Amino acid sequence: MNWGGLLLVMILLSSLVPGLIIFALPEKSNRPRTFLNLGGAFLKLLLILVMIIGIYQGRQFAVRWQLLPGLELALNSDPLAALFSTLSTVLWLLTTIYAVGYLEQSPNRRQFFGYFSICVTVTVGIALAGNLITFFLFYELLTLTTYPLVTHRGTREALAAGRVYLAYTLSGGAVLLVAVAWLQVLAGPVAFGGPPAAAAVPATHELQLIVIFFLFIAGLGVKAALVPLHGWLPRAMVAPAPVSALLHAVAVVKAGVFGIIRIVHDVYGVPFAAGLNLLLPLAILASLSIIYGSLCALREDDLKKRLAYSTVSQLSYIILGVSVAGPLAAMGGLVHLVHQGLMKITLFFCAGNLAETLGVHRISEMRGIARRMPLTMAAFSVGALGMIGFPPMAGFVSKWYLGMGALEADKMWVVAILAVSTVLNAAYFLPILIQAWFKPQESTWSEQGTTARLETHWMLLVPPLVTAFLVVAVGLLANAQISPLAWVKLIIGLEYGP
Amino acid sequence: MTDAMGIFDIMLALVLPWLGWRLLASPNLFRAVVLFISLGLLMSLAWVRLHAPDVALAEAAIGAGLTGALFLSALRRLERLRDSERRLDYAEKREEEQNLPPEKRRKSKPVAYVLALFLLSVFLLLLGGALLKTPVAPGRLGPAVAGQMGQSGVQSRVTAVLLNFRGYDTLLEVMVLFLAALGVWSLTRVRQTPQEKVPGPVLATLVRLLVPLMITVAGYLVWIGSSRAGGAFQGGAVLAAAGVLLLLANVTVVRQIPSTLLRWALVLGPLLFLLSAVACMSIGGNLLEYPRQSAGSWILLIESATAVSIGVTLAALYAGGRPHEPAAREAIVDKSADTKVKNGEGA
Amino acid sequence: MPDTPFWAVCLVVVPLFFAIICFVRSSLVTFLGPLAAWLNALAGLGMTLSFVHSGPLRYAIGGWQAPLGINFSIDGLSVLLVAMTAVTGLSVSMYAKGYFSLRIGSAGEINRHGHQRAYFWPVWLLLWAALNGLFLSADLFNIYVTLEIIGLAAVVLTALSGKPAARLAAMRYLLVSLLGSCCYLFGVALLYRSYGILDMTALSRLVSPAPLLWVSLALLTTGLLLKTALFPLHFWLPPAHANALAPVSAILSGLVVKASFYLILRLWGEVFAQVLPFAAYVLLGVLGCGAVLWGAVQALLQKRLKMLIAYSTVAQLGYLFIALPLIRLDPGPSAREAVILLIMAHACAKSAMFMAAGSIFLKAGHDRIDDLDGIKEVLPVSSFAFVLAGVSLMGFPPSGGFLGKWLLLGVSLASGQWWWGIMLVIGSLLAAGYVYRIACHLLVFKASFSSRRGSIPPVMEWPAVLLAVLAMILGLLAGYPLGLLEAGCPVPIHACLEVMP
Amino acid sequence: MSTIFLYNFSGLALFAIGLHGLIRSSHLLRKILAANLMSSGIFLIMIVGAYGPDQALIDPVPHAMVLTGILVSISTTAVALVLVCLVQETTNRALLLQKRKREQRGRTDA
Amino acid sequence: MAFLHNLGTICILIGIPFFVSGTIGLLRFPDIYTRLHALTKADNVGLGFVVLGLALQAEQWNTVARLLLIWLLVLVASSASCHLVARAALRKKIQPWSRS
Repeated sequence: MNWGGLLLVMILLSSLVPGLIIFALPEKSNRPRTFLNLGGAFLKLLLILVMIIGIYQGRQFAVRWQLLPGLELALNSDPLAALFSTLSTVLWLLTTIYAVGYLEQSPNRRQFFGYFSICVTVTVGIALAGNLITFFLFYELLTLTTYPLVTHRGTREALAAGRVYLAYTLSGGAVLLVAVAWLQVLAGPVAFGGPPAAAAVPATHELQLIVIFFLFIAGLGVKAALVPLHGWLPRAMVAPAPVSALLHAVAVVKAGVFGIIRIVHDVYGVPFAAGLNLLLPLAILASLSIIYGSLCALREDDLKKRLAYSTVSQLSYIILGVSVAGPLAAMGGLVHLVHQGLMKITLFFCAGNLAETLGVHRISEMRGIARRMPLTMAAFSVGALGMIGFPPMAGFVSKWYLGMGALEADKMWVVAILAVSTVLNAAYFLPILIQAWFKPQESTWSEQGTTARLETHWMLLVPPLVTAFLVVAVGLLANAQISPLAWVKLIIGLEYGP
Repeated sequence: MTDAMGIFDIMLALVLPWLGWRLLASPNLFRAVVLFISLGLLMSLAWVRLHAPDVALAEAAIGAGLTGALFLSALRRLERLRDSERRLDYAEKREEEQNLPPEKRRKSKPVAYVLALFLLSVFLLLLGGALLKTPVAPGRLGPAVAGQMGQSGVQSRVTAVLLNFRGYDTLLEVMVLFLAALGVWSLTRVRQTPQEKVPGPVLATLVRLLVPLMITVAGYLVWIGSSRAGGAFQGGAVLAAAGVLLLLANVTVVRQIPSTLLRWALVLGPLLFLLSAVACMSIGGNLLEYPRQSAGSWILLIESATAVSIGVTLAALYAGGRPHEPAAREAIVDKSADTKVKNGEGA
Repeated sequence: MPDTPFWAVCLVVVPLFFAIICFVRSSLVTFLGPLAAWLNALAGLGMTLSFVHSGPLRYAIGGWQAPLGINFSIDGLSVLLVAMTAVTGLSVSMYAKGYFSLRIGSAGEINRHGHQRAYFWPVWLLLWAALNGLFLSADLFNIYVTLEIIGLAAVVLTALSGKPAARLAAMRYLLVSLLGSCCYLFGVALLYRSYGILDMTALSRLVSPAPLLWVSLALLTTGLLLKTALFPLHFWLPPAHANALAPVSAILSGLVVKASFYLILRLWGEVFAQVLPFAAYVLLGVLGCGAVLWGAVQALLQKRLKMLIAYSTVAQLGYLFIALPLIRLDPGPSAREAVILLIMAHACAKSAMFMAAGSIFLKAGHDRIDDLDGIKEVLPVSSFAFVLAGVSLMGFPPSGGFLGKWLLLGVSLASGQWWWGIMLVIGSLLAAGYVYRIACHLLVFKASFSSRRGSIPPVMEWPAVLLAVLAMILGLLAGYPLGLLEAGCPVPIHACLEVMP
Repeated sequence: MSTIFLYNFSGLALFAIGLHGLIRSSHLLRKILAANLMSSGIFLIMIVGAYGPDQALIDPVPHAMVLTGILVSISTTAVALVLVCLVQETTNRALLLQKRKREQRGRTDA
Repeated sequence: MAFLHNLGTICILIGIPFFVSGTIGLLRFPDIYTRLHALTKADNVGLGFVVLGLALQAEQWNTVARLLLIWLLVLVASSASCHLVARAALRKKIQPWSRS
């Protein structure tokens, strides 16, 4: 258990222990609970920073735990893991603040915050997983811990949504289990760091490897909300706002995409996957879900459902970027992983604000809302414009690199897909902004006790503003030394060589 | 002379299954039980023919006698329950009268039944053929037992196997009997026979005459067990028969036996067997490894204690429930243990 | 440090002795019973530790060597199962102590539950001794007598609850157990007739394909399948396990059903492994698949909580039978290890589930699944234990159930017969279905929950949690117990065999 | 010696009749009778297996097993008979056959 | 010695018809009381003869003593049980058979 290993375990424990303590505390003890949550978040952020510095200096942290002779759990800190764990830790901090504000008087908070922190532990566990079996372990635990959050409200639709969520994720998990076991039979224990394991399998098993690849895609596609398997995402919007913000914008869906990236980069390796021409069908599937997601978003009047469908399409940008076998496109995809997280969480925060303070759920009720809540709508607009891909925002950077990558790999149809989807994005985001800013107020909103000074509780307002600021900052300082883009360049450098 | 025995064998081998079939096919339950008792007696005849005197004794006393007595007392209880008014709901009784098919009318023969019958007969043919073809293993454990008889401390080979070579089986066997007594006591209380049911003069004298004789015969059986046919089980069975006679004659002294004494009598055999097994270990040896020279006396001690316990247990099983505890606490426990249980109550 | 034989003898003698004392001194039963449980667990622990040092051995009872006398063959498999029985038995005993003191607590109940307690402890200790005896013994007829004690004790415990449904279930259980014992005895008789040996290890050397062998094996296996309640012969299990008292159902589902499966594992895995055709294993595997499907479907339809858990036992047993062909297929030890893991994980998880269900039944006054919303507020610890145990039953990672399933999946895919693995995966999906059917009621929040007065004592809630956590930890620390298994390959018979002509 | 062999088949027949009776008969008491028949059949086959023309050749182990078996069967029978009376007393019918009709009517017990 | 042996066989042969008549009586007689009558009387006498015959054929004296004990016990048992069965029949109010 060297120092590095201890660091990784500490990162996991920094949110697991508070979660367990929260379960032990009685329901009424709000103050210690909030303190525990925030303290855990800051501690984790600190440890992640230490890890990032360590990776910069080129040190490798790893820890192993042997279950059985042929089977061991491993955590190691490679750049891709650092990227995803930083993203989820930062956003977890902000979402905790938001959640504390959001669930002010509501009952059953002990269970919420307990499962909330365990869920983040599992997400960071997915990020740091060192081999396929550890990844699978945390992936399955994610299903377990997110179910109580989805059905937190206990209403009929919440339970129904929970059942649908379970049906999708459990069967996805089962398919993934078969794939992992089958690969382990062919290629022995699959570790992420070293040379891609699947490539080492003798050529006779070519067909089996292809089938395993698509089993992986099916298993991970459920959580990555690829088109045929995305049904649970819009229905899960019935969960409280912080849940849909962190989980359905960052943790759960990203876990699926992160898994696909791991499979393509570390298990199969891009050259080998391209060799078996696996990446083309993946790209087609991704583009299909980009277009389909955007089309559904157009039709949707409920704000959160529209955002959910836009998540479905945005996620597939990442998969598209990875499946275009060029370094630039992969860079675009990976960096979109971070940018999309930031933008989408801003939008969900704002949607939560509108629902919480004014009881506004439908877009048709949002006419002239900007006058009533200028700051929230400002953050919303920044996020929305970022999604569309306006220059200064983060979205532009990732789309820019995706386009350049597609050109570099001379896949013109990918560029066309990007263009069409940008138009579609504009088509479903701009009307909201126009209505909010320029149209007079028509429907009456139920004022739910807001404070005089600010438009809503400060804890609900600060997080979206911070994330909006981050969206802009990341966009402007794209090629600065510490920006996510620079970090992604480091990752791609490892994958594709100098 | 031997062919006369051959004819007898053939007849007996045919009568047994025929009696078994008649027993199960007979419409009247009482007749079935009587046939069962006669089957038990014929079975002990078969054991005698097969040179198994120990088993013949046990079969006659326990297989036919006591099991038959148990069935008869259960039958009487079932008859009494059917006409007694203590029923869950009256509708149920009426419904039973109308469509209760007389015992022997079977329900229509579903396909499953015919299929099961066919499978069963194929299996039995196969088994019969296999039995015919394969010879019995030469000697089996017989010579091994004969070889070790010197150190077993007894002359009779069956008793040697039962209490020395495979003593652990018998220890567990005695535990099974103890468990059966526990089970019966945990389920019901002994029937509250009216006090005034005075036994007739003939039964009273019979009991006064026979019981002491039975006790001596039981002692003799246990004693002779070390050299010839007999032993703890057979002795215990005779004791049990004496107990059943006493229960039948409703002798007041039996009613007054304090429950603690009864419990100690029940437990005497298993406890002593267990303690002696552990004692063997304390004097350096494996579990149940009697010191070679005094093995005979160890076995006799265990046999007599076990015989007493088996006798009391089997009589208690015939009594069919735990005795009335004179102590106040137990009285409360008894009173309601049998009252109808509220459905929602039992967890 | 006393050696393994001493502990082995303690494991059988101590519970028997205390059962007798509990029966005679029934007023002291509240103290003697738990004391006996602790001593038993201690003996189990001592046995495991000394086994780690001294390794497998054969203990001749009465000093007579194998073919003539009865031997204890103490190897890895039996030690692990004895340890499982010790742990599960101890926690169920603690739960029973709390259960009866709670039910007797309210004065009105002094009589019926006082009576139940007075007879629960001696019969349970006899059952425990018989379980230990069965796991240790290597003699087929001796195993018949222990099986008989287990069957009879289980029936008496089932009928103890006094409800009409429980008595009817006990009656049916007794008839099935009678039939099973007769078939088993007939098999043993035929084996003795054709090989003249009762000791399993010696038998495995002598056995050669013969018509009478197939018949006796068929009888032996039918008897054991009846007692293990494999799919077509499972009709008696759900009513018996559901209507019994809470601690009794935990014992029945967790331990009693395992005893006869252990025997099948011994006979099919070791003694007759060379002789049996692979088709026989496939037959058991197919019946196992049937059990998994039928049990899961029935569990999904049940209205009552304890019936659902009982049907889940039927399904989980199907897993164990699916593993049999895999043991035959798999050259290495991993399939055997997987079965042991599944047995131990299921014992812990199922007992925890039944104990939690018992507490829920007492608190809610009923066990209708649909009206359990909001019990989380009233019984947080028990509902947590229930859900955690459910996770292990579903075979979710870090749990022992997952690791067993993972190993079996690996073996089935490696051997090319992938359908067994797929069946396991479908089974665990169905298991997730019926566990979540309850979990969604246990996890949901509802302000008011109409519950009975009187709080559930901690001694009733914490054993369930401990067992559920143990089922999870079994996955993480699987290396240690399974290490024991390797040390304990069956010990070859030494010189004594020569005495046979 | 051949006539002794006949007892094998009468044991087998008893086992078969017992098995058929146990499964087919509807009254519980008759099922228990059938169970006793089955075990007698098995004991018969065991003792025939142990038969030897004179004292030295007889194998005592099956005799010990049968003695144990007889005691096991009487203890199981005793518990079974008590249970039959209880089943008759509380659920008012000794026929398992009728139970299924009762269940179809969906009488739920707690 | 052979004379005793033959005498014994003769006695046994004398005893057998009594058993046969007892069984015929059991089958032919109309009601319970007459059947009990036939059964107990005939069998006891038959038993006496058979036991006598066996005693004559027996070698040691203790076998003879045991045979006598068996005879006594069977006598006592059969007569007592005959009485009990008859009394039980009377309690069940079974009317004895009459000519009409």
